[in-house]
This record gives sequence, C-alpha cells and structure tokens, in this order.
Amino acid sequence: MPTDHDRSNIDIAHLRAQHRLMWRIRALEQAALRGLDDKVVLGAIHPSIGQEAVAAGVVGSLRADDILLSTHRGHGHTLAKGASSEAMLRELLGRVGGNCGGKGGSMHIADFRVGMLGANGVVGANIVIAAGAAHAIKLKGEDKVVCCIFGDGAINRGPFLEGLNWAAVFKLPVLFVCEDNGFAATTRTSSMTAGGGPAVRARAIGLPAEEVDGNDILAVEATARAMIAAVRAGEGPRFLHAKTYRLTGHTGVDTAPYRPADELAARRKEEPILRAADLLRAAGVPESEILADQSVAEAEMDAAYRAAFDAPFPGPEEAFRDVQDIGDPAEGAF
Amino acid sequence: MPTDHDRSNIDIAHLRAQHRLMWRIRALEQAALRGLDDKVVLGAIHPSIGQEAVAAGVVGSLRADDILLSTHRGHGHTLAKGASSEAMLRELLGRVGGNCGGKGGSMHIADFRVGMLGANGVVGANIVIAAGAAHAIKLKGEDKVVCCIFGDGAINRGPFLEGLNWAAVFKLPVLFVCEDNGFAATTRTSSMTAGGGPAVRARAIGLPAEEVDGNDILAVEATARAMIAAVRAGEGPRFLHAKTYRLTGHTGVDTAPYRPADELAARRKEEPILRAADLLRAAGVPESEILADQSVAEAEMDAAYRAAFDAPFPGPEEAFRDVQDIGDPAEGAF
Amino acid sequence: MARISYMEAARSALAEEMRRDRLVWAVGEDLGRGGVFGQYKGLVEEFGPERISDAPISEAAILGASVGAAMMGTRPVVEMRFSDFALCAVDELVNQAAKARFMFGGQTRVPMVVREPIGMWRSSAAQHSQSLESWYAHIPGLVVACPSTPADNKGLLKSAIRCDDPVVYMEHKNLWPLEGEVPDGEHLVPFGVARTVREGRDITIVSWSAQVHVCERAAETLAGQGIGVDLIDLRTLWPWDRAAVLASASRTGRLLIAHEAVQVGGFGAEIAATVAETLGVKVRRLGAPRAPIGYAPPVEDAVRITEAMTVAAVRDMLGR
Amino acid sequence: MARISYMEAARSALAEEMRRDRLVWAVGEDLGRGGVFGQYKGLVEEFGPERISDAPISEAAILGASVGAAMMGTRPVVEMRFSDFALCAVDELVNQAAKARFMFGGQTRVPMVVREPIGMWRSSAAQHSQSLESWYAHIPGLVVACPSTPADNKGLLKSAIRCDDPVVYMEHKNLWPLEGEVPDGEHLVPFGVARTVREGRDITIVSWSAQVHVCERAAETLAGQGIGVDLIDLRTLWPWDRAAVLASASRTGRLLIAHEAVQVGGFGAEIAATVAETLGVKVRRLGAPRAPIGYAPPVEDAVRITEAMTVAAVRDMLGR
Ligand SMILES: Cc1ncc(C[n+]2csc(CCOP(=O)(O)OP(=O)(O)O)c2C)c(N)n1
Ligand SMILES: Cc1ncc(C[n+]2csc(CCOP(=O)(O)OP(=O)(O)O)c2C)c(N)n1
Ligand SMILES: [Mg+2]
Ligand SMILES: [Mg+2]
Repeated sequence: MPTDHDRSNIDIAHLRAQHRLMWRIRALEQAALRGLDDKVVLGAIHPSIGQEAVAAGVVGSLRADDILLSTHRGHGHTLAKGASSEAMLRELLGRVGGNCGGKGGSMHIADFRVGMLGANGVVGANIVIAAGAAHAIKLKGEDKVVCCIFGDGAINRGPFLEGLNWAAVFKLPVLFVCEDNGFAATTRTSSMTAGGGPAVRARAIGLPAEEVDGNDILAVEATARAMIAAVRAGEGPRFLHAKTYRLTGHTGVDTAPYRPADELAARRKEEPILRAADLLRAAGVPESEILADQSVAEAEMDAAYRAAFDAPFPGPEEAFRDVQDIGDPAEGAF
Repeated sequence: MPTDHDRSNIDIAHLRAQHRLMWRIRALEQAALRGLDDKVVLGAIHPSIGQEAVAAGVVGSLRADDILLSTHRGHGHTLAKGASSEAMLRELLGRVGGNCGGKGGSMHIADFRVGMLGANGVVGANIVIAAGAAHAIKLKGEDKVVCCIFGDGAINRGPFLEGLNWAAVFKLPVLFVCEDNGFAATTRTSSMTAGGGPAVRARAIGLPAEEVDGNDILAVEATARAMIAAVRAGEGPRFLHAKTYRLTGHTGVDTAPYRPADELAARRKEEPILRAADLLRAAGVPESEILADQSVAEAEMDAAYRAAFDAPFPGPEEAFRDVQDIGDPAEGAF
Repeated sequence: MARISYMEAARSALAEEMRRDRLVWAVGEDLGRGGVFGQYKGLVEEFGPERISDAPISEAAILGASVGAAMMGTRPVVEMRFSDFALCAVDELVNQAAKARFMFGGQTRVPMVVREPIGMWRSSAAQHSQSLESWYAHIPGLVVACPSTPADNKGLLKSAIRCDDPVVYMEHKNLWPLEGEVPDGEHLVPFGVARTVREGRDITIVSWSAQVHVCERAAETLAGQGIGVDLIDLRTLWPWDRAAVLASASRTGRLLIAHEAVQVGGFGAEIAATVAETLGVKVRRLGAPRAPIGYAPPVEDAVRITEAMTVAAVRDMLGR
Repeated sequence: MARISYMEAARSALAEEMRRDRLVWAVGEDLGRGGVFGQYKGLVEEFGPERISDAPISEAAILGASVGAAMMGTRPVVEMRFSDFALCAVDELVNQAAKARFMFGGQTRVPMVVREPIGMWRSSAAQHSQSLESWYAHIPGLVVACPSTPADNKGLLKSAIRCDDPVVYMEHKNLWPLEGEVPDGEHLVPFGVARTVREGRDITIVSWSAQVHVCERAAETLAGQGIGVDLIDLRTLWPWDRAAVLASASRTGRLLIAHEAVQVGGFGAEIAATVAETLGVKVRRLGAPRAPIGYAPPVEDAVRITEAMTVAAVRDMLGR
C-alpha cells in the first residue's frame, strides 16, 4: 500500500483544499471552546485540535454516500463528512437547527443526511455498530463503505475484538481507523495497553493493517484512499492506525497538568496544519493565501457561532418527541 | 519452551498416574451421562470426553494452593484440581453434599477448598475473573498461580481481550488455556473466528503463547509445566492453546448430527487416553494394569454415583441461604 | 386455524415476515442448525445463511451490529439465546438501540427485535433462569413483549418485526412445546392490548408469560370454590394496557399481580402502584423472593409462584 | 465534626478504610490523577499506584477482575465513572458478583463496592445522565446505596467497604460540591435505616439521592402554607427501611415518593406497591417520564422533578 507517497508530485489544489478543511475544523473547535467561556456550551467538549489530518485525510477520502461513525471527539470527522458548521455549532449550544435538534450535543452529534451515523458517548461502542452498518450494506448489495474512527483507548474494550472479528468473519466493507492521540482521558494509553498496539491486534484478528503518521495529511490520505478502494472492491475490512497527538486537554476544561510543558511544545511543532502549510509554501503558494485559509475558516465559524448563539432553544415538548412510536413517554409520570 | 519432549525418557509412574486421572475424568462424565438417562441429572451436562489430557496435563501441573477457573465444560478440570468425585456427582444430581450444596449444578461447580473458583455458565466470563484473582495474588504478594481454562468459542468475546490485556498490563500470575475442541455448541468455531487463532491473538496482546497437541498428555504437561514455572517466577501471564476434539455432542443430549460420522471415527483414534495407553504399552506396562486403571476409575464413579443417587435433596430453605448478609430475600415476596 | 406449538408459531411468524420483507434477517449463535431450542429449524434451508446468519459468541457484537444494521434500513431479528446472556450486551441495547432515535433528534430509527428467552427451565440455575422484563420496561425507547400462548407468539412476533422501535421480545423457555390454536397467515397482535383470559367478578389477576397458565389453573380451582377471577394476560409490558387493568380492577375492587420475576422491583410493582394511585382498591403482588435461582429442584421450586400460592393469596384478599 | 463536601466525605471515607485494612484497594480509569470528578485526589500519593490503580478502558475487566480479586480475599472499590458505563459490565455485576455466593453454595463472598455516579449533570445527555438504581434493587445478592448528604456519603461508603456483599454505590454527580457537617473518624451509617429529614403530620414524602434536597425545599415551601411534611431519605434501596416508611405513612395517611429516575419501573413503584398492599393509604409517585435525557437545557429540564411539581403533587393529594 502506498504510504510512501511521492512528495515531489503533489496535487497542490487538493492539498490547498485539505489545508482549508483542516482550518475549518480547527476554527470550529475554537468556536466551541469560546462557547465554553461564554457559558453557552454547557456539556463536555472534546477538542481534536492537532488531530485534523486524520479527519481531513480519512473522511475526506470517503464518497458522499459512504457511512461514518465517530466518537466523543468527533467534530472534525463530522465536518469533514460534510455536515454544516452552523448546524454543528447550534447542536453544541443545544439550539433549534442543531443536527440533532439540540438533543444530542457534542457527544451525540450525527448527520444522517451526509451519512454520519453518530458520535458516541461510550468508548468503543461505535465499533460493533459500524460492523453492523457494513453488514447491512453487504446484505443490500450496495457498494458503500463504512468508516469507523475510534481512539487508542478503545482498543482495550471488548467491542474492539468483537467488532473486528465480526467484520472479518463476514468480510464486510468497513475501514476501521484508530486515531491514536497518545491519551485516554488523563492517562497515557501506552501505560494501560499491552502488546504491539492497534495494528498488531487488528492483524491478529485477520485484518490487513497499516500504521501511518497521522499528522502528515498526504500520508494519511494516500493510505486511506488505497484502503478504502480495497474495501470497496469487496476485499473485506481494513485497519488504519494513525498516530497523532492531542494538543489540548481531554476536554475543553482539562488543562492537562499531567503532561510536561516541553512535551507539548515539541509536539506543537509537528502539528498537521503547520506541516501542510510548509508543503504549500514549498510548492510556491504565497503566504497570503495560506493565511487566507485560516481567516476564511475563522470568519465562517465566527458567523456560525453567532447564528447559533442567537438561535432559540428547543421547547420542553422536545423531551417527549422521538422517544419511540409505541407507548406514551409521559404515561404514568407527571 | 520444551514442547518437544523426549519420549524415550518418560516417567512411567507419572504417566500411569495421568492415565488413571484421565480415566477417572471419563468415568465421572459417563456417570453423569448415566444420570441423564436415569433422569436424575436434570440440568444440562457438557461432557469433556476426548479432552481429558488438557485437564490432566494442565491442572495436574498446578500446586494444591494454586487457583483454577473453568467453564461449563469443567468436570475434568475440577476433578483434576482435587475435588471429590462423590461431591461432584452429588452436585450434578442437585443433592446435599454436593460441592455447592446442590445449588450450582454442573455449570456452576466450584470447590474453593481445592482452589477451584468455579465453572461458569457465561462463556468467557471466567477470563476477567481469573485476571482479578491473579491481581489479588499479586497485591497480597503470594506466589500462587491462577489457571484459567476456556473454550475456542470464548476467544471471540470481549472479555478475552479485556482480560488478557489486564493480565499483561499488570503482569499478573495467570496461565490462560484455550481448550480448543473445534466446536462452539453446534457451530464449527473456525467458521466464526477470523485471523490466526488463539495464540496469535494472545501474542498480539503481549502474552507469550504456545500451541500444543491437546491430546498428547506428555506435550500438554511439558508445556504447561514450563509456562506455570515462568508465571510463578513473576514473568507475567502466559497463554497455552491446546488443540483437542470433542468426542460427544455439545451437551449430553446433543447427538451432533451436524458432523460427519467418518470425522468422528477418525478422531476417536487420536483420543488422549488411547494414546497414553499406547505409550504405557510401549514402555512395557502390562495390559492388565492398563485395563485396571479403567475399571478402578469406573468402580469409583459407580460408587460415587450410587451415593449421590441415594443422597437427599437440599430443603427449600436453601433457596434463601447464601443470598447475601444484608436484607431478607423473602422480604416483600410470599 | 391450526394447532401448533409456541415454538412453531414463532418460527412461522419469522418465516412469513422474511418472505414478506427481504430486509428482515435473523442473526445469532447456532441459528444455521436451528437455534438452541429449535426455533429456527429449517429456516436456513429456505432463506440461506446470509439471512439466517450464524454469529460468533459475541453478544455485544450481535446486538451492536444489529443496531448498525437497523439504522441502515434492515430489520434484524436478534437471538440472545437466554435473557441472561443478553446481559453481555446491555450497553448496546440500552445506551445505543434504545436512545439513538432520541439522541439524534429523530434522524434515525432502530427497528430490531431482540429475542431473549426468559424464565425457569428445570435445573438451569442462576445464570440461565432469569426473568428481567422489568428492567427493559424501565428504559425509554424500548418495547417489551412477553407472549404466553402460541397465537400471541405468532401475532406479537410479527408485530415486533414490523415495529420501528427496538423490541425486547421475551419468550418463555418452558412454553416452547405448548400447543394451541393459531390463526393462519396474517395474524397480528397489537402492542398494549391485554387479553382477557377469563372473566369473573370477585377479583382481578394480572399476569404475563408462563405465569398466566399458573393463574389460569388457579382461577379454575377458585371457580370451583365459587370465586370468580377476571384474569388478564398483559402480553406486553411496554406499552401495558392500563385501561384494561383499571377497568377490571375497578369492577372487582381487588387486584392481584402474579409474575415469575423477583418481586422487589418487578413490574408488578408498577401495576400495583398505578392502580393504587388511580383507584385506591386493594392491591397485592405475588412475585419471587429476592434470591438467585438454584439448581436442585427443591431449591428451584422454592422460588416458584405456584397455583396454590395464587389461590391462597386470592382467598386471603377476599377474606375467605 | 467538620464542614466538608460530599466529594471530600467520600474521599476521606476511602482513605480511612484503606488505612484500616490493607486489603482495601480502588481501581478504575484515571484514578491516579484523582478520578474524573476529583474524588480520588491525593490518594495515589498516600497509597501508591498498586492500591489506587489506574485501569484500561475496559469496564468488563474492571468489574470482572474485581470479582476475582474479591473472591480471593481483597476488597476492591470499583470506579465506573458514570452509571451509564457500568452497562458495559452488567454480566460481571449481575451474573457473577451478585450470584457467586449463592451459586457456589456459600463457599465464597464477593466483598466489593461498585461506585456508579448517577443522575443529571448539566447537558450530559442521554448516555451520561441515567439513574438506574431500581435495576440493581431488583437483583438478588446486591446492596444498593444512594447517599444524599456528605455525612451519609462518608458513613455509607465506609459501611459499603466493610460489607461482605457486593454493594452498588450510587453517588449523585450534582452533589459532589455539596457541603455539610460530617462527623470525624469512625462514622458508619448502617444499611436499611432511613433518615428522617424533617417531621410533619400531613403527608409522608420518601426520596433518596439528590432528589431529597428538592423535596426538602418543597417541604419548606409547604410548611409556609401550613402543610407539614414528614420527609424520609431512604439512603439505601436494598435493604430499604420499610418500617420507617410504613410507620410514617400510617401516621400521615398519605405517601408521595419522588425520584429522579424514570417513573415507569422505578423504585418508587416498589415502595408505593408495598405501602398500598400493607396500609391501603393514598399513594402517589413522582418520577421522570419514560424518555431519554436530552442535551439542550429546556429538554433536559423537561424531565426533571422540581420543587414546584412536588408542592403541587402534595397539595393535590391533600385536596388543597
Ligand atoms: C465505556 C466508556 N468508558 C469510559 C468512558 C469515559 N471516557 C470518555 S473519553 C475517554 C478516553 C478515551 O480515550 P481514546 O479512546 O483514546 O479517545 P480520545 O479521547 O483520546 O480521543 C474515556 C475514558 C466512556 N465514555 N465510555
Ligand atoms: C455469553 C454466552 N453466550 C452463549 C452461551 C451459550 N453457550 C454455552 S456453551 C457455548 C459454546 C462454547 O464454545 P467454547 O467456548 O468453544 O466451549 P466448549 O463448549 O467447546 O467447551 C455456547 C455458545 C453462553 N453460555 N454464554
Ligand atoms: Mg486517545
Ligand atoms: Mg469449543
């Protein structure tokens, strides 16, 4: 599989688009963090700042009708799949017009219109659900691909084994992506994970697996594209281990005192947007255009944030809607 | 690890003891099956006929104060750990004097006096419990070893991953043994298991693992002994994959119509007791002594069965005993 | 009409629905060989191994994959073998299947049927005998069905398969061989409509699943003693037929609820509380003690709600 | 006596018990850095990482390993983070921990405390807000504690750690910062003994966990309206203090049970049913609708049992 992409022959227009997408993701999350300060984002936020190349490289390589499942740290994935930034910010602020009508929030963000079947508040739970989504695709004879992204912490939960085995036994069209940011909440994942890591485990369960520098947008994309093609060709599930680094704390309020400052400083230098900008610069893209990508993204998210801020809350009647068809949720109570 | 044991230099007395133990296991299960015919064993029975070398070779290599956890197919393991055959048959018949006072039956047989912490009615559930038993041993600074036996079907359940990772992360004194009899109930396990199998999975989680011919008592014992020594020496968990074959149906009433007769006939020739007898014969042990091992075992189990048959049932008050200290189980009801 | 078993009724319901809708499929361990109780026998021959699918022993994956497959527009019928093993997949059922529609603001539905056989079955002991229907009745988003007759096992299973909500479908292991008249073809039993098993004016008894048959025998005995029992088979616990129960209880003035499950925190409490809140009539429950189920027959029997106990409770409530 | 928080009370209870008994240890994700709510802060410094142990994200292993470790004579305190995540370990708790002693005929005990923080916590939504105490009250073998005050969180946690039964210990996430007077040192609160929060003769209100404080405010308001509330904090659901509830309800003749959990199948039903069966007094429950908990504040608030609702329910029962 071509992880060793030819850097002398880069599609600059495409890289530029990826650079823009990564900035949109980062600006979206910065707006979400601003929402915390403004006390309008009331639930937990798990930023993916520093991990944007995984969202852009993997999710950006999916077809519009492909399916995505994500985690609690899923803003980037969701935006990359095509969700509207304003709808997302409305959801994060719990407002009308949010992707889930304000009922899900950050940890349950989903946009079925663009094939995004949900973030998940339970670590690892998306893995078996993704296997099942792929199972349905196979049963229906479609050529869609399911992409399931989870963290390095999820590989220690049972559903990792059960879901990968399921996908391999039934030869299902699913790409599993372990977005490895080094931490599970406040714990270094390596301290609680035995053996050779995600790819080694996946191979032991019969899935071809690759490791990739998750901060290198070109590497991520090249590997993801090849794997998605194999999956779509009916070759069965594939596994991608993308190594990246979480530049923020676990949540928007976690200052991450458990990690040395110099570690963070060193890692900041390797973050994916800077590296993409360097590539653009090297290819002759003027600084002004590189900066414009940031400012355009920030302007988009600023406007979206303001719209969300001004949007109304859903009414209390929403508490009783979409529970189920059968039976009245208010029966017995109140 | 010495799986390639020197067959020219066998300890005949020890092999003879193992031959006897395997006969005792088989005769115990034949008595249990007779209990089904006699309609005195009322719950399900999962015979391990044909798999006796795993019980004898692995469990027979444990120290008396070592700890054992087993499965629904655990009669052989339990007997090999030192439980009384009469107490076991009483338990299978649900009588007073059973290891669990008749309250557990075959699937929950346990004998804490000999370090046998229970069969389990839930496939794979014993794996995490075993890891925890080993965790306690480490916390207390003891030099006991935990041995956890499960089937080939259990390696697809989440607790397999979670339990092995746990044991490896905490470097716990536990030997995991996958007793691979080719089937999970009526399904060929291979059809539902992806990848390279139990040992490959275990290695991926960081456990040194070996495969062994589970019908070769000498091979099983040699490998188990070496692994148990490493575990006891504080080297962390080990994993043994023993390949054997289930000569009966899944339960005592399953005639296994899903398997061709010639497969069974071929496998009968490789069963562990015959093979041990051949070794004894080759070493000059007279036929009469070999036959005596069988008849002595059958006589023991016949007497035990009769005693169990004649034993009284526990009274209904047992339904309310050993539930818990706090709160009256009958409160509210009746 | 044909006289068939509870098991056969379920099998024909599934077969009919699979013929009607090619997006219906079943998945679980050993289904290809008919399932652990034979309730899938012959189906793989008709529908093939993709639609009557074996599964690895991995309840979390069986249930979780079905959630994904349901969100993608198929209708999985999920076999959990024993309700006890479904405890290996509670996150998938309660945090995922039951909540997806709500959490995602109505963007999706999770049409799946989770078959969880319940109840005591001779000497199956503590990990193979539980009745946990009240758990699922407590969880928003779930429908809970507990059929007691072959006809209902056909009609409710068909309704469950067509339902867009996740349904926890609890057959009773002791009822598999029970025979009864079952309407042919399109026989659908709606959720939330109780069945009046027999009419009487002295007392109302509400029950479900196998316990209905025990109550029926008790009612027979009581009839011989001049006591008329209005016996209601609830059939589904969510939704449950409040109207039928309240109407009967207000007629008779006395309500006894009998179930096999542990009494403390059982669904009988919900019914008793509702009726007490609403009508102020005499209520009483008859449920199991709060003890695991033992292996030895006398230990197992000690937590069984019997006909005699039912008769005695009724007589006691009537003061005669 | 010192004025400390609910969180600090729990922390000092654990620390005291760990000093007293070297076989007590705690295990869960992120404990080394104080736990997700800070309830383990500073403990790793005193007791070291073996006894305040981090864990992989593997709830089934955390709980299952603790079952094994408890059977081997240690006393694990198991942190599940949110009661919602404990749904990933239900087999281990319900089929294993709760049943081992019985199944094995009394050969073993499983002394462990499973901490499962419950309840709504602003905008935590459907998978981080559940109150499932009634589930565990239904399971033989388990003890269920739901402390509402700092003093009880100290005294009940200490009792739980010393208990030989598995205890499901449910702290309420909104109560962590709540301050109150807590006795120093050896302060043990026994299981099954309710706390009378205030006395009154018009109506009995029974509650537990954070809802007690809502009821207390409602009782205050009602007192201003000339209505006297006998407010009982149950503290533990299994065992629960039937005697205290029955005595109070028979004195006042009216019983209201209020809890944050879904009303259908909630533990309020058990209490209402018991009291209705025993006394025939007026009963009523006040629990949540059968709906998941939404993210947006108005949606979340719509399923919250408020002081105003409590006041209205009481006035309605009294006909004034
Ligand atoms: C089953 C479960 N256990 C625990 C948690 C609490 N939790 C939320 S995020 C998180 C860390 C996850 O780490 P990882 O999978 O690496 O994802 P990351 O947060 O690094 O993106 C934990 C432990 C949870 N949500 N679900
Ligand atoms: C969690 C769970 N799922 C399903 C079952 C039903 N069941 C009992 S034994 C068995 C087969 C187990 O196969 P394996 O692990 O290979 O053990 P073996 O029976 O071959 O010894 C199954 C599926 C169970 N007991 N527990
Ligand atoms: Mg991570
Ligand atoms: Mg097997």
